[in-house]
Amino acid sequence: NMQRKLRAARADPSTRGPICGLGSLTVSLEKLVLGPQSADLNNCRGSCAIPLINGNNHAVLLTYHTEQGDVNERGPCCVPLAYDPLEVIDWNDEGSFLTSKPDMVAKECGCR
Amino acid sequence: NMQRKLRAARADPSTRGPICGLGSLTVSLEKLVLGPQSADLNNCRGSCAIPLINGNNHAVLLTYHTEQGDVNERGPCCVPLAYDPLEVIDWNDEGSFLTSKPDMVAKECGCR
Amino acid sequence: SLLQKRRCAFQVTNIRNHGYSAAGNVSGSVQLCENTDCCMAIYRIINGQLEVDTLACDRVKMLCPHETCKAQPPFIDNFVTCTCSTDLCNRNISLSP
Amino acid sequence: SLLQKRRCAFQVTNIRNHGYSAAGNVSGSVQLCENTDCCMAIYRIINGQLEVDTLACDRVKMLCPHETCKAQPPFIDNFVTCTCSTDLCNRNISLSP
Repeated sequence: NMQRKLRAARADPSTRGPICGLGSLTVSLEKLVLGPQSADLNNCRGSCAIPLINGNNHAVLLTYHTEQGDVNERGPCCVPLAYDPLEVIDWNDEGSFLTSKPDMVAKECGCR
Repeated sequence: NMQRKLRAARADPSTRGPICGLGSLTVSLEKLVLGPQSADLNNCRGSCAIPLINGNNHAVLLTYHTEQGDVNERGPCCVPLAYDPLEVIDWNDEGSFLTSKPDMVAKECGCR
Repeated sequence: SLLQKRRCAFQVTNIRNHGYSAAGNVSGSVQLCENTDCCMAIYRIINGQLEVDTLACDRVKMLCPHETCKAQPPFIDNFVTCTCSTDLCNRNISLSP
Repeated sequence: SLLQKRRCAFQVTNIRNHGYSAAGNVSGSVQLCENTDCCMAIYRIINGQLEVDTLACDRVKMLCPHETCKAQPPFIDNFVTCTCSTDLCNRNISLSP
Protein backbone atom coordinates (compact mmCIF):
# COMPACT_ATOMS: atom_id res chain seq x y z
CA ASN A 1 0.00 0.00 0.00
CA MET A 2 2.71 2.45 1.05
CA GLN A 3 4.87 1.16 -1.80
CA ARG A 4 2.03 1.64 -4.27
CA LYS A 5 1.64 5.25 -3.21
CA LEU A 6 5.35 5.91 -3.57
CA ARG A 7 5.50 4.24 -6.97
CA ALA A 8 2.75 6.57 -8.13
CA ALA A 9 4.76 9.52 -6.82
CA ARG A 10 7.86 8.66 -8.86
CA ALA A 11 8.27 10.50 -12.14
CA ASP A 12 10.48 8.21 -14.20
CA PRO A 13 10.48 4.42 -14.54
CA SER A 14 13.60 2.68 -13.30
CA THR A 15 16.12 1.67 -15.94
CA ARG A 16 19.06 0.40 -13.88
CA GLY A 17 21.17 -2.74 -13.76
CA PRO A 18 20.12 -6.16 -12.49
CA ILE A 19 17.74 -5.98 -9.56
CA CYS A 20 18.45 -7.52 -6.17
CA GLY A 21 18.61 -11.31 -6.35
CA LEU A 22 20.38 -14.50 -5.32
CA GLY A 23 23.53 -15.66 -7.11
CA SER A 24 26.23 -18.26 -6.66
CA LEU A 25 29.35 -17.53 -4.60
CA THR A 26 31.92 -20.21 -3.91
CA VAL A 27 33.93 -19.47 -0.78
CA SER A 28 37.06 -21.25 0.41
CA LEU A 29 36.69 -22.88 3.84
CA GLU A 30 40.19 -24.37 3.84
CA LYS A 31 41.52 -22.83 7.04
CA LEU A 32 38.26 -23.01 8.94
CA VAL A 33 37.06 -26.58 8.72
CA LEU A 34 38.50 -29.97 7.78
CA GLY A 35 35.90 -30.28 5.04
CA PRO A 36 34.56 -29.27 2.63
CA GLN A 37 37.48 -27.33 1.11
CA SER A 38 35.01 -24.87 -0.40
CA ALA A 39 31.26 -24.41 -0.66
CA ASP A 40 28.72 -22.42 -2.63
CA LEU A 41 27.32 -20.09 0.04
CA ASN A 42 25.45 -17.88 -2.48
CA ASN A 43 25.27 -14.11 -2.18
CA CYS A 44 22.72 -11.37 -2.74
CA ARG A 45 23.52 -8.76 -5.38
CA GLY A 46 21.77 -6.14 -7.44
CA SER A 47 20.12 -2.78 -7.21
CA CYS A 48 17.40 -1.78 -4.78
CA ALA A 49 15.03 0.62 -6.52
CA ILE A 50 11.25 0.97 -6.26
CA PRO A 51 9.51 -1.42 -6.59
CA LEU A 52 11.84 -3.01 -4.03
CA ILE A 53 12.50 -6.75 -3.99
CA ASN A 54 11.15 -8.10 -0.69
CA GLY A 55 11.15 -4.57 0.72
CA ASN A 56 9.49 -3.59 3.98
CA ASN A 57 8.15 -0.21 5.06
CA HIS A 58 11.50 1.07 6.36
CA ALA A 59 13.31 0.07 3.18
CA VAL A 60 10.65 1.63 0.94
CA LEU A 61 10.74 4.93 2.83
CA LEU A 62 14.55 4.88 2.90
CA THR A 63 14.63 4.40 -0.87
CA TYR A 64 12.20 7.26 -1.32
CA HIS A 65 14.30 9.45 0.98
CA THR A 66 17.60 8.76 -0.78
CA GLU A 67 16.07 9.05 -4.26
CA GLN A 68 14.89 12.52 -3.33
CA GLY A 69 18.49 13.62 -3.10
CA ASP A 70 20.06 12.69 0.25
CA VAL A 71 23.07 11.06 -1.38
CA ASN A 72 25.04 10.88 1.88
CA GLU A 73 22.56 8.56 3.54
CA ARG A 74 23.06 4.79 3.33
CA GLY A 75 20.58 3.60 0.73
CA PRO A 76 18.86 0.21 0.75
CA CYS A 77 21.17 -2.73 0.31
CA CYS A 78 20.50 -6.16 -1.26
CA VAL A 79 21.12 -8.65 1.57
CA PRO A 80 20.17 -12.22 2.54
CA LEU A 81 16.92 -12.48 4.46
CA ALA A 82 16.99 -16.26 5.01
CA TYR A 83 19.67 -18.92 5.18
CA ASP A 84 20.23 -22.66 5.09
CA PRO A 85 22.70 -24.43 7.38
CA LEU A 86 25.75 -26.24 5.99
CA GLU A 87 27.25 -29.49 7.24
CA VAL A 88 31.00 -29.27 7.80
CA ILE A 89 33.74 -31.21 9.54
CA ASP A 90 34.93 -29.35 12.61
CA TRP A 91 37.34 -30.52 15.29
CA ASN A 92 38.25 -30.29 18.93
CA ASP A 93 40.74 -32.04 21.19
CA GLU A 94 38.83 -35.33 20.94
CA GLY A 95 39.07 -35.37 17.16
CA SER A 96 37.04 -34.34 14.15
CA PHE A 97 33.24 -34.31 14.07
CA LEU A 98 30.39 -33.54 11.68
CA THR A 99 28.40 -30.48 12.62
CA SER A 100 25.71 -28.35 11.04
CA LYS A 101 26.61 -24.62 11.01
CA PRO A 102 23.60 -22.27 10.93
CA ASP A 103 23.16 -19.28 8.58
CA MET A 104 25.78 -20.47 6.12
CA VAL A 105 24.03 -20.50 2.72
CA ALA A 106 21.96 -17.50 1.60
CA LYS A 107 18.62 -18.65 0.22
CA GLU A 108 16.48 -15.50 -0.08
CA CYS A 109 17.38 -11.87 -0.79
CA GLY A 110 15.73 -8.54 -0.17
CA CYS A 111 16.39 -4.81 0.17
CA ARG A 112 17.04 -3.50 3.71
CA ASN B 1 34.11 -19.69 16.90
CA MET B 2 34.36 -19.31 13.11
CA GLN B 3 34.81 -15.56 13.62
CA ARG B 4 37.57 -16.13 16.15
CA LYS B 5 39.44 -18.33 13.70
CA LEU B 6 39.13 -15.73 10.95
CA ARG B 7 40.25 -12.93 13.21
CA ALA B 8 43.36 -14.89 14.00
CA ALA B 9 43.96 -15.34 10.28
CA ARG B 10 43.90 -11.60 9.56
CA ALA B 11 47.24 -9.84 9.38
CA ASP B 12 46.42 -6.22 10.13
CA PRO B 13 44.06 -4.69 12.67
CA SER B 14 41.16 -2.71 11.24
CA THR B 15 41.54 1.06 11.23
CA ARG B 16 38.48 2.22 9.28
CA GLY B 17 35.66 4.70 9.84
CA PRO B 18 32.73 4.32 12.21
CA ILE B 19 31.54 0.75 12.55
CA CYS B 20 28.01 -0.38 11.74
CA GLY B 21 25.45 1.14 14.10
CA LEU B 22 22.09 2.82 14.52
CA GLY B 23 21.63 6.53 13.84
CA SER B 24 18.82 9.02 13.53
CA LEU B 25 17.10 9.63 10.17
CA THR B 26 14.08 11.89 9.86
CA VAL B 27 11.98 11.04 6.83
CA SER B 28 9.11 13.06 5.38
CA LEU B 29 5.79 11.18 5.33
CA GLU B 30 3.82 14.11 3.92
CA LYS B 31 2.38 12.50 0.82
CA LEU B 32 1.87 9.09 2.36
CA VAL B 33 -0.14 9.59 5.53
CA LEU B 34 -2.24 12.36 7.06
CA GLY B 35 0.05 12.39 10.07
CA PRO B 36 2.72 12.66 11.27
CA GLN B 37 4.30 14.96 8.68
CA SER B 38 7.69 13.38 9.37
CA ALA B 39 9.18 10.79 11.69
CA ASP B 40 12.55 9.60 12.91
CA LEU B 41 12.76 6.14 11.32
CA ASN B 42 16.47 5.70 12.16
CA ASN B 43 18.94 4.08 9.79
CA CYS B 44 21.90 1.74 9.99
CA ARG B 45 25.27 3.06 8.82
CA GLY B 46 28.93 2.26 9.14
CA SER B 47 31.54 -0.18 8.01
CA CYS B 48 31.36 -3.95 8.26
CA ALA B 49 34.81 -5.33 9.00
CA ILE B 50 35.89 -8.23 11.18
CA PRO B 51 34.91 -8.41 14.01
CA LEU B 52 31.48 -7.86 12.45
CA ILE B 53 28.68 -6.16 14.37
CA ASN B 54 25.89 -8.72 14.84
CA GLY B 55 27.39 -10.81 12.05
CA ASN B 56 26.36 -14.37 11.27
CA ASN B 57 28.33 -17.16 9.61
CA HIS B 58 27.46 -16.10 6.04
CA ALA B 59 28.41 -12.46 6.73
CA VAL B 60 31.69 -13.44 8.39
CA LEU B 61 32.69 -15.70 5.48
CA LEU B 62 31.60 -13.09 2.94
CA THR B 63 33.77 -10.48 4.67
CA TYR B 64 36.70 -12.87 4.66
CA HIS B 65 36.12 -13.62 0.97
CA THR B 66 35.94 -9.98 -0.13
CA GLU B 67 38.87 -8.92 2.08
CA GLN B 68 40.98 -11.53 0.32
CA GLY B 69 40.62 -9.56 -2.89
CA ASP B 70 37.32 -10.27 -4.65
CA VAL B 71 36.47 -6.58 -4.98
CA ASN B 72 33.65 -7.20 -7.46
CA GLU B 73 31.58 -9.18 -4.97
CA ARG B 74 28.97 -7.41 -2.85
CA GLY B 75 30.55 -7.09 0.58
CA PRO B 76 28.64 -7.13 3.87
CA CYS B 77 26.28 -4.24 4.36
CA CYS B 78 25.14 -2.54 7.58
CA VAL B 79 21.35 -3.04 7.64
CA PRO B 80 18.49 -3.09 10.15
CA LEU B 81 17.88 -6.47 11.75
CA ALA B 82 14.88 -5.48 13.87
CA TYR B 83 12.19 -2.82 13.71
CA ASP B 84 9.51 -1.09 15.73
CA PRO B 85 6.10 -0.24 14.31
CA LEU B 86 4.94 3.38 13.94
CA GLU B 87 1.44 4.72 14.51
CA VAL B 88 0.22 6.89 11.63
CA ILE B 89 -3.04 8.36 10.35
CA ASP B 90 -4.09 6.59 7.17
CA TRP B 91 -7.34 6.97 5.25
CA ASN B 92 -9.85 5.22 3.07
CA ASP B 93 -13.25 6.09 1.63
CA GLU B 94 -14.83 6.05 5.09
CA GLY B 95 -12.42 8.65 6.43
CA SER B 96 -9.14 8.79 8.31
CA PHE B 97 -8.06 6.20 10.86
CA LEU B 98 -5.17 5.48 13.22
CA THR B 99 -3.13 2.45 12.26
CA SER B 100 0.13 0.86 13.33
CA LYS B 101 2.48 0.24 10.39
CA PRO B 102 4.98 -2.59 10.96
CA ASP B 103 8.73 -2.43 10.26
CA MET B 104 8.85 1.37 10.22
CA VAL B 105 11.56 2.31 12.73
CA ALA B 106 14.95 0.56 12.67
CA LYS B 107 15.98 -0.49 16.18
CA GLU B 108 18.93 -2.86 15.73
CA CYS B 109 21.68 -3.03 13.11
CA GLY B 110 24.02 -5.71 11.85
CA CYS B 111 26.21 -6.76 8.94
CA ARG B 112 24.60 -9.00 6.28
CA SER C 1 0.24 25.91 31.66
CA LEU C 2 2.71 23.34 32.93
CA LEU C 3 0.30 21.93 35.48
CA GLN C 4 -2.92 21.80 33.47
CA LYS C 5 -3.28 19.18 30.78
CA ARG C 6 -4.18 20.32 27.28
CA ARG C 7 -7.91 20.18 26.43
CA CYS C 8 -8.93 19.50 22.84
CA ALA C 9 -12.24 19.30 21.01
CA PHE C 10 -13.13 15.62 20.49
CA GLN C 11 -15.13 14.12 17.65
CA VAL C 12 -14.43 10.90 15.76
CA THR C 13 -16.59 10.05 12.75
CA ASN C 14 -14.90 6.89 11.46
CA ILE C 15 -15.97 3.95 13.63
CA ARG C 16 -12.63 2.21 12.90
CA ASN C 17 -10.91 4.94 14.90
CA HIS C 18 -10.64 3.39 18.36
CA GLY C 19 -7.10 4.62 18.93
CA TYR C 20 -7.86 8.24 19.80
CA SER C 21 -9.57 7.30 23.06
CA ALA C 22 -6.15 6.25 24.35
CA ALA C 23 -4.86 9.83 23.92
CA GLY C 24 -6.78 10.98 27.01
CA ASN C 25 -10.05 10.91 28.94
CA VAL C 26 -13.06 12.06 26.95
CA SER C 27 -15.91 14.01 28.54
CA GLY C 28 -18.64 14.90 26.05
CA SER C 29 -16.92 16.69 23.18
CA VAL C 30 -13.72 17.50 25.09
CA GLN C 31 -10.61 15.35 25.52
CA LEU C 32 -7.99 15.87 28.24
CA CYS C 33 -4.66 15.02 26.60
CA GLU C 34 -2.52 12.49 28.43
CA ASN C 35 0.83 12.85 26.66
CA THR C 36 0.76 15.83 24.35
CA ASP C 37 0.19 19.59 24.20
CA CYS C 38 -1.05 19.31 20.61
CA CYS C 39 -4.64 19.32 19.47
CA MET C 40 -5.41 18.01 16.00
CA ALA C 41 -8.16 18.43 13.48
CA ILE C 42 -8.81 16.49 10.29
CA TYR C 43 -11.46 17.81 7.94
CA ARG C 44 -12.56 16.51 4.60
CA ILE C 45 -13.68 18.60 1.64
CA ILE C 46 -16.92 17.04 0.41
CA ASN C 47 -18.85 18.83 -2.32
CA GLY C 48 -16.83 21.95 -1.61
CA GLN C 49 -17.74 21.93 2.10
CA LEU C 50 -15.37 21.29 5.04
CA GLU C 51 -16.74 18.43 7.12
CA VAL C 52 -15.24 17.16 10.39
CA ASP C 53 -13.44 13.84 10.08
CA THR C 54 -11.58 13.76 13.41
CA LEU C 55 -11.00 16.19 16.29
CA ALA C 56 -8.81 14.91 19.14
CA CYS C 57 -5.58 15.15 21.06
CA ASP C 58 -2.63 14.30 18.82
CA ARG C 59 -1.68 10.62 18.92
CA VAL C 60 1.06 10.40 16.31
CA LYS C 61 3.66 12.93 17.45
CA MET C 62 2.78 15.78 15.14
CA LEU C 63 4.43 19.17 15.37
CA CYS C 64 2.22 22.03 16.59
CA PRO C 65 4.12 25.32 16.38
CA HIS C 66 0.98 27.48 16.06
CA GLU C 67 -1.62 28.52 18.65
CA THR C 68 -4.47 28.28 16.14
CA CYS C 69 -5.25 25.52 13.69
CA LYS C 70 -3.87 26.57 10.28
CA ALA C 71 -4.12 23.97 7.56
CA GLN C 72 -1.58 24.17 4.79
CA PRO C 73 -1.29 22.33 1.49
CA PRO C 74 -0.57 19.76 0.24
CA PHE C 75 -3.98 18.28 0.97
CA ILE C 76 -4.09 14.56 0.31
CA ASP C 77 -7.23 13.18 -1.27
CA ASN C 78 -9.28 16.17 -0.02
CA PHE C 79 -8.22 15.64 3.61
CA VAL C 80 -7.23 18.80 5.47
CA THR C 81 -5.13 18.38 8.60
CA CYS C 82 -3.95 20.89 11.16
CA THR C 83 -2.47 21.00 14.65
CA CYS C 84 -2.39 23.70 17.33
CA SER C 85 -1.23 24.24 20.91
CA THR C 86 -3.95 26.02 22.93
CA ASP C 87 -7.03 24.67 24.71
CA LEU C 88 -9.82 23.70 22.30
CA CYS C 89 -7.94 25.35 19.44
CA ASN C 90 -8.94 22.56 17.09
CA ARG C 91 -12.58 23.69 17.15
CA ASN C 92 -11.85 26.15 14.34
CA ILE C 93 -9.66 25.65 11.31
CA SER C 94 -8.27 28.27 8.94
CA LEU C 95 -7.10 27.37 5.46
CA SER C 96 -4.18 29.15 3.87
CA PRO C 97 -4.33 28.94 0.09
CA SER D 1 30.98 -48.51 -12.11
CA LEU D 2 27.72 -46.68 -12.65
CA LEU D 3 25.63 -49.46 -11.16
CA GLN D 4 27.67 -50.39 -8.11
CA LYS D 5 27.73 -48.02 -5.16
CA ARG D 6 31.09 -46.83 -3.89
CA ARG D 7 32.55 -48.85 -0.97
CA CYS D 8 34.75 -47.05 1.55
CA ALA D 9 36.69 -48.11 4.61
CA PHE D 10 34.72 -47.15 7.72
CA GLN D 11 36.11 -46.22 11.13
CA VAL D 12 34.94 -43.45 13.43
CA THR D 13 36.94 -42.75 16.59
CA ASN D 14 35.14 -39.67 17.97
CA ILE D 15 31.95 -40.79 19.70
CA ARG D 16 30.32 -37.44 18.85
CA ASN D 17 30.43 -38.42 15.20
CA HIS D 18 26.97 -39.92 14.63
CA GLY D 19 26.48 -38.21 11.25
CA TYR D 20 28.64 -40.52 9.16
CA SER D 21 26.28 -43.47 9.59
CA ALA D 22 23.77 -41.55 7.47
CA ALA D 23 26.21 -41.61 4.53
CA GLY D 24 25.48 -45.28 3.86
CA ASN D 25 25.00 -48.76 5.33
CA VAL D 26 27.92 -49.97 7.39
CA SER D 27 28.97 -53.63 7.44
CA GLY D 28 31.98 -54.24 9.68
CA SER D 29 34.68 -51.85 8.53
CA VAL D 30 33.12 -51.11 5.13
CA GLN D 31 30.50 -48.50 4.25
CA LEU D 32 28.34 -48.58 1.09
CA CYS D 33 27.97 -44.92 0.06
CA GLU D 34 24.42 -43.74 -0.50
CA ASN D 35 24.95 -40.41 -2.27
CA THR D 36 28.59 -40.03 -3.20
CA ASP D 37 31.46 -41.58 -5.13
CA CYS D 38 33.98 -40.10 -2.72
CA CYS D 39 35.71 -41.89 0.12
CA MET D 40 37.30 -39.77 2.81
CA ALA D 41 40.04 -40.23 5.38
CA ILE D 42 40.97 -38.01 8.28
CA TYR D 43 44.19 -38.80 10.14
CA ARG D 44 45.79 -37.00 13.01
CA ILE D 45 49.51 -36.63 13.58
CA ILE D 46 50.12 -37.56 17.21
CA ASN D 47 53.72 -37.76 18.44
CA GLY D 48 54.86 -37.89 14.84
CA GLN D 49 52.61 -40.86 14.00
CA LEU D 50 49.58 -40.86 11.68
CA GLU D 51 46.55 -42.15 13.59
CA VAL D 52 43.11 -42.75 12.11
CA ASP D 53 40.50 -40.18 13.14
CA THR D 54 37.74 -40.97 10.64
CA LEU D 55 37.35 -43.24 7.59
CA ALA D 56 33.98 -43.06 5.82
CA CYS D 57 32.00 -42.10 2.75
CA ASP D 58 32.11 -38.35 2.20
CA ARG D 59 29.24 -36.49 3.83
CA VAL D 60 30.08 -32.86 3.17
CA LYS D 61 30.39 -32.63 -0.63
CA MET D 62 34.13 -32.76 -0.91
CA LEU D 63 35.91 -32.94 -4.25
CA CYS D 64 37.68 -36.22 -5.04
CA PRO D 65 39.60 -35.89 -8.31
CA HIS D 66 42.15 -38.62 -7.46
CA GLU D 67 41.85 -42.40 -7.39
CA THR D 68 44.10 -42.72 -4.35
CA CYS D 69 44.04 -40.75 -1.13
CA LYS D 70 46.69 -38.02 -1.38
CA ALA D 71 46.76 -35.58 1.51
CA GLN D 72 48.07 -32.12 0.75
CA PRO D 73 48.91 -29.21 3.04
CA PRO D 74 47.76 -27.03 4.67
CA PHE D 75 47.16 -29.38 7.59
CA ILE D 76 45.05 -27.75 10.27
CA ASP D 77 45.98 -28.46 13.87
CA ASN D 78 47.76 -31.69 12.85
CA PHE D 79 44.70 -33.07 11.05
CA VAL D 80 45.39 -34.63 7.66
CA THR D 81 42.45 -35.01 5.30
CA CYS D 82 42.16 -36.68 1.92
CA THR D 83 39.53 -37.91 -0.51
CA CYS D 84 39.56 -40.45 -3.31
CA SER D 85 37.27 -42.10 -5.84
CA THR D 86 37.87 -45.87 -5.94
CA ASP D 87 36.58 -48.68 -3.73
CA LEU D 88 38.25 -48.78 -0.30
CA CYS D 89 40.80 -46.19 -1.51
CA ASN D 90 40.69 -44.46 1.89
CA ARG D 91 42.42 -47.41 3.56
CA ASN D 92 45.77 -45.97 2.62
CA ILE D 93 46.89 -42.37 2.66
CA SER D 94 49.91 -40.79 1.02
CA LEU D 95 51.31 -37.49 2.14
CA SER D 96 52.87 -35.07 -0.30
CA PRO D 97 55.27 -32.71 1.40
